[in-house]
Amino acid sequence: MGILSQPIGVIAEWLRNLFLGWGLSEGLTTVLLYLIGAGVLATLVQVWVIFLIWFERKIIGRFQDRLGPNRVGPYGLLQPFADLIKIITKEVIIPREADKAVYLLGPIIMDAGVLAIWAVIPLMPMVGMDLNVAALYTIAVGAFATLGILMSGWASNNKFALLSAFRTVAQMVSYEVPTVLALLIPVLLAGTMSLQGIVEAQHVWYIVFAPLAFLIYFIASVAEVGRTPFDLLEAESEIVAGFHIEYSGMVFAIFYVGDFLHAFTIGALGAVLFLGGWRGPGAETYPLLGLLYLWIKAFLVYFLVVWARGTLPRVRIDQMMDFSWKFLTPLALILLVVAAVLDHFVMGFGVWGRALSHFAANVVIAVLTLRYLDHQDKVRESKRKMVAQPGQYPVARPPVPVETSTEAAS
Amino acid sequence: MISLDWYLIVAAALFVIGLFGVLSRKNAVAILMGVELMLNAVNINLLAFWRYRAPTEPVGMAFAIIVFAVAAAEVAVGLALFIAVYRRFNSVVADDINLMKW
Amino acid sequence: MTAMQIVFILTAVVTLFAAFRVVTTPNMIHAALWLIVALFGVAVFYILLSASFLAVAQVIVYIGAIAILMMFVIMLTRREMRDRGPQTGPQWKWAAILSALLFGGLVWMVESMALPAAPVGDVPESSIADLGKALVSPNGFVIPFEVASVLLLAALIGAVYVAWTRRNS
Amino acid sequence: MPTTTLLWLLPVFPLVAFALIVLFTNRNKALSHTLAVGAAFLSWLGAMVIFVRALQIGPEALAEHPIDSWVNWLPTGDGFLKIGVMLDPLTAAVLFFVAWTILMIFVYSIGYHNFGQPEGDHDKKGLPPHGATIVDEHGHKHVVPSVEPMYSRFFAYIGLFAFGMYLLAVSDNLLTLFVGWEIMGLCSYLLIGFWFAKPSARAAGIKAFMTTRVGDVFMLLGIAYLYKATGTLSFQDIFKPEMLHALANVDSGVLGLSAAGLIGLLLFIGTVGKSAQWPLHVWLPDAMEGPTPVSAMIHAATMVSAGVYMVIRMFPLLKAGSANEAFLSPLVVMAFIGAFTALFAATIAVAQNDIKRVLAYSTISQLGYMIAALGAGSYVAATFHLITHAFFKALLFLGSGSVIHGMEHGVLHTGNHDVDPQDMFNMGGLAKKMPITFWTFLIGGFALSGFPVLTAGFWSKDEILSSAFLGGHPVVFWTLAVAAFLTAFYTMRQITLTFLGEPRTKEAEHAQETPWTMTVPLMVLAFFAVTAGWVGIPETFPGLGGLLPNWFHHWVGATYETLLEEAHLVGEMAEGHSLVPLMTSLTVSLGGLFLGWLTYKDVKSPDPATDPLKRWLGPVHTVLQNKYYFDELYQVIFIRPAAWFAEVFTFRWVDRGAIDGTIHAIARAVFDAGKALAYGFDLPVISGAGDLIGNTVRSFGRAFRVVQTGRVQDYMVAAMTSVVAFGALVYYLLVFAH
Repeated sequence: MGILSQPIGVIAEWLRNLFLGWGLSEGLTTVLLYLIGAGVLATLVQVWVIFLIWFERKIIGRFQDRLGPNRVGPYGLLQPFADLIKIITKEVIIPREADKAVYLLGPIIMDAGVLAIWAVIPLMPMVGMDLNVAALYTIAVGAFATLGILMSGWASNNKFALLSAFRTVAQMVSYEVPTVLALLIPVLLAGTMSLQGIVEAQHVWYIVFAPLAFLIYFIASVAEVGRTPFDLLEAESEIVAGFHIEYSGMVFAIFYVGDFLHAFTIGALGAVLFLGGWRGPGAETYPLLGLLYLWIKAFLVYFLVVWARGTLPRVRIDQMMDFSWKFLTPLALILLVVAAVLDHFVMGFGVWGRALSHFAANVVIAVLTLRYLDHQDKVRESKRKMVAQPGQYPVARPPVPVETSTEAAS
Repeated sequence: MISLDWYLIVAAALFVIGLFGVLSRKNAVAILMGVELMLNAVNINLLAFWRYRAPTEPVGMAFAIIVFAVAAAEVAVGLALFIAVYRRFNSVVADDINLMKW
Repeated sequence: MTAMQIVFILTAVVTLFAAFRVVTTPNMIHAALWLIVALFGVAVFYILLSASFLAVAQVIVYIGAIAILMMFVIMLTRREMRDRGPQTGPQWKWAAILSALLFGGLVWMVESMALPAAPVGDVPESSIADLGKALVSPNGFVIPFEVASVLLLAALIGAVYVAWTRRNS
Repeated sequence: MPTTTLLWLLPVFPLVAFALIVLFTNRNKALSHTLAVGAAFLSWLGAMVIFVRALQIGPEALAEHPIDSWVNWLPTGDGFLKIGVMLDPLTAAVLFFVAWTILMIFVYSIGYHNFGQPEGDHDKKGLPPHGATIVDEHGHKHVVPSVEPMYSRFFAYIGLFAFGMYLLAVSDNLLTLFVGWEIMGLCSYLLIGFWFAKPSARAAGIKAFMTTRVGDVFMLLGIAYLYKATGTLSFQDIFKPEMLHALANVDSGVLGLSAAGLIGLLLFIGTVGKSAQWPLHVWLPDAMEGPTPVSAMIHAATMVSAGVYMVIRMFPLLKAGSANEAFLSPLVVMAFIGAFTALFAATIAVAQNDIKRVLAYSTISQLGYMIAALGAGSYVAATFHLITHAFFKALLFLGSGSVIHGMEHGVLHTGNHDVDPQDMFNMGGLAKKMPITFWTFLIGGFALSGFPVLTAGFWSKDEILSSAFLGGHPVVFWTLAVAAFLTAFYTMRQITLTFLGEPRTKEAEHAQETPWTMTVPLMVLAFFAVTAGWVGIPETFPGLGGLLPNWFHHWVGATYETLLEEAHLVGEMAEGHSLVPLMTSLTVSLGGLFLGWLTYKDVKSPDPATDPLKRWLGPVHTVLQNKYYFDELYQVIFIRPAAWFAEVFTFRWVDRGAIDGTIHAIARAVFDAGKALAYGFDLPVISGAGDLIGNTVRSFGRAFRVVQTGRVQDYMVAAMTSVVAFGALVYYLLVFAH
């Protein structure tokens, strides 16, 4: 039982003995160990965000043909620390007429929701809480992020914040559906909901099995995080800064961290579900390698997120809703059904046979979808030529602000 | 070890609290919340009995899931109704919606 | 007093207190938040009953959907931030009496019944798989399952229709 | 196809045609007459097939076992009224001439109603066509006959008529027969009143309908009595020896008649109405108001023979009814009424100038012959004359129609519309103008007047005369002889006035031969008018006798021969063939013809006053011309009193005075009673009670309505309380009850 083969296990064992040596009871020890583990994990990932911030600013800078942070420290590596110090030293402003408790709870709950996802992510072999419903669990705790934003948006007693809160709710509730459906496909293929099990089942990465599912998962979760092109909840040009318009100082920092961390968490989850998690040469024997692999893969996905942010413009609210309900959800449903039926038949084909048949099915579906899409375009074009008048496009009613709802009613 | 009656009593408490809410609150949404509480109490009972009496059969869980579905449907329709009612009466206070009054 | 019991009692206290606040607090948003807490407590109860799947489902369905929708509606159906005045109707006394009576009766019933102190056995590893199979097996719960799905569909359509605003009217 | 099916189908085709025309093809003339004629043709085909099959079977076998088929129709208390068809020798013979005449009529109608001619200039529905003006290529205006405005309707009517006739012919029981009978009555009404815009036509239609109705009522009585007495209406059940005996031996208590006698008499009255016997003959001449000789001959030559057919059909019953030599026993009555009618009508016919009316009266008198023959007990002779007469009378009617058509053509040519194209004095010399019509008409006329040896009429008449003579009815015999003489006379008068000599009017000069659709039927019928007689030459006839077997006698005779023998109803018929009737008929026919020609050969003026007969007879002629003032007589005896009865007695006194008075009195009494009750009882007691209850309820409601607060939760509180209470109770019962 070497430190290399089971790093966490060794440390845990040592701590347990230490506590028992202090004469604490068995149950209490277990609870303590859980607490310590959770604390360590949470702290590490949040500290890791500091690097993420630098990374993202750098990448975006490059995308926009700038240098990005480059003054403080080598390559501006220390820039985030400077920002950190600045933001910590700022005053935490709580507006009058704000619902204080909720106002303060909001960011915490959001951050907690993001952190809670990390509880079930298998960092390396035999590590991580192996929950047998982990896949669902991630979605469940994802709801807390929504909740946090909603709370803060409402508690700020600010119309922009409230608008943003509404948008957030609409957006997240509607994008949870395709996320779950896409996420069900790896579960289906692996036959288990535990992420550890899913990782172990991926002798061939599931992105080969279900590229479309990965795509849907990616888009939907980007929308859930609320990053560009789906960042309607903090659309600067429309609702100044959205739900965190009133926040400042440390409290705002928590939002900030939560946001970045959520993005990276998506990367990690995507890596675990579709890119084989910690799998890689020699990962079983040297689990730390697995951690490394996972990190790299997570970074890949995270890079995609940043890339999208750097390139794509923001979508309109009605386009966003339509995209979820009229395109992603049906497509995900079709994929799920096809995968289930197909898997039933190709079970016996061996790993690669199975993978390739699924892949082929995905390709076919992709082609059909594209054909359908440009058919739709043609139809819309002809309509536009026919009658050129406003109201032709389905404009979803924007969420009714509190003040104007009375007029809407009367 | 926890015995079954603990769960039952907690469930009963949750249930009566929900009932009180249903019977006493003015706001329709609050009434709906009370209903949710009652449903959850029911679910606790179902699962407790399942756990203590027949853990090997999925009966209890199946029932609970059906209850979930019912609750979801109820909330969806209920809230939609409240929206409509609010458009009409400008209020969701149950007392204001008393057209059926003598 | 084992750890489990401690956890149970804590959860129970939190849950019931939250529930109590739900039905008493004058601020609807707070009520909704308290409701979330209560529901979360119930989810914890499910975990204690080693029904992890249902616990997660509880969180997704109730907290992720129902509670948030409720807050949504609450925000949509009010004019100012806080509700002035008491939120309980004049009939609250009756309600209280009735609830108290009912609670007493239930407790008395529970106590008067001979109930097992411990589960008859452990939940099998494959309980979730069993549940899944049972839900779709013809000699299981396929009929209720389908009925529930139809109910949900009907609710979906009904909700959309009811809340629809006819623009031209 | 089995014979029964054919029998069933015979009436169906025309009915279908009728329905189709009325419902759908009313607008399309060609389609309509195609349907009608097609249906008639199908029925004719079926009838012919049946006839041939009947020949193959042979009379005895057929008479012994008639082909019969029936279905239940109306459930009565213990049985069913049936609809059925039957084929026995009589039916076969009747079907033969019915089929031919009807087909001829249909074809003829096409031509007569000017199919293919232009629409009239100012023709109106309900009026005869007035002719249309057309301009030929030279620009000359011509007035030509115009097509009948109600062409399709006419074919629908005669289709219905054909249905009735076939139904009557094939029916196997009195009820079905009566149905067909009444349908034909309706048709005659419709056809006589076809041009309903003419008041005379309307009146004639009503007259015909009412008169025949008088007879029908009695007939219905007879049928009812028969049904009551025997419990059946089927001929085969009735014509069983034991049944006949039973009927013959029951005393009806009327005029000392047996049941059979009374029934027979009643049925015969029906015939009197239908076949226009005296005293119910008055409708037939007026029926000539009917649009065309076609409809005229429908109910003059064909329909009226239905009456005779019926009595022939019922002959065994009549015979049985006359078994006891009661005064007024049916046969006696028939013999005398028939003979009288024959003479009576003949005398009238002598003085008529309307070509159709002459034929009408001659029809009446010929029917009289048949009835008389029946009365004399020779139903075979009656049948024989029935058939031959049907042929040559149809021929004559169609011929007269052709003549009238030709005359109308002339009238249209000259445009002088006050010349009556039916008045024989306006004609003359048409033989050259319309030869086919002339020759066929001549054949028909000779047949009617019984021109010796050649024509059918001679044989049938001779048979009747001899049967009357040998049957020991000298009075009947001599009456018929005189009638025969008159028949020959007026027939020749008609022919002479119409065809011979010189045209007496410009119209006659411009008369024209009619289209083939009219002449072809004439020729066909002429053929039968000659040959139909040769099937019934008596063996005992000097010279010719035995050259041809007396097939007809053998055939029709077979129908009731065995039956009558079994029932011991064979009348005493002196055997042998006396020369007296033969000589008589020879003399009367030839003499009549010669005298007629002699009298009228040199009538020159179109003025009816120049009728030589008028000069000789004077006032008698006037009487004859006015038909013995029978119409006026009935006017005074029946119609006026009836009108008075209806107007004054029934309407004024009974209805207005008695009934209305009573009703008003009752009404007033009830009204007062009601008022009294209303104010004395209803308002204070009932309404009071009602108000009391209402008020009580309302006050209760007012007291308790506070419970309904309209707050959901109050209701919920109540509901939950009750639920809790109930649950507690249940729990208590479950746990502590045991």
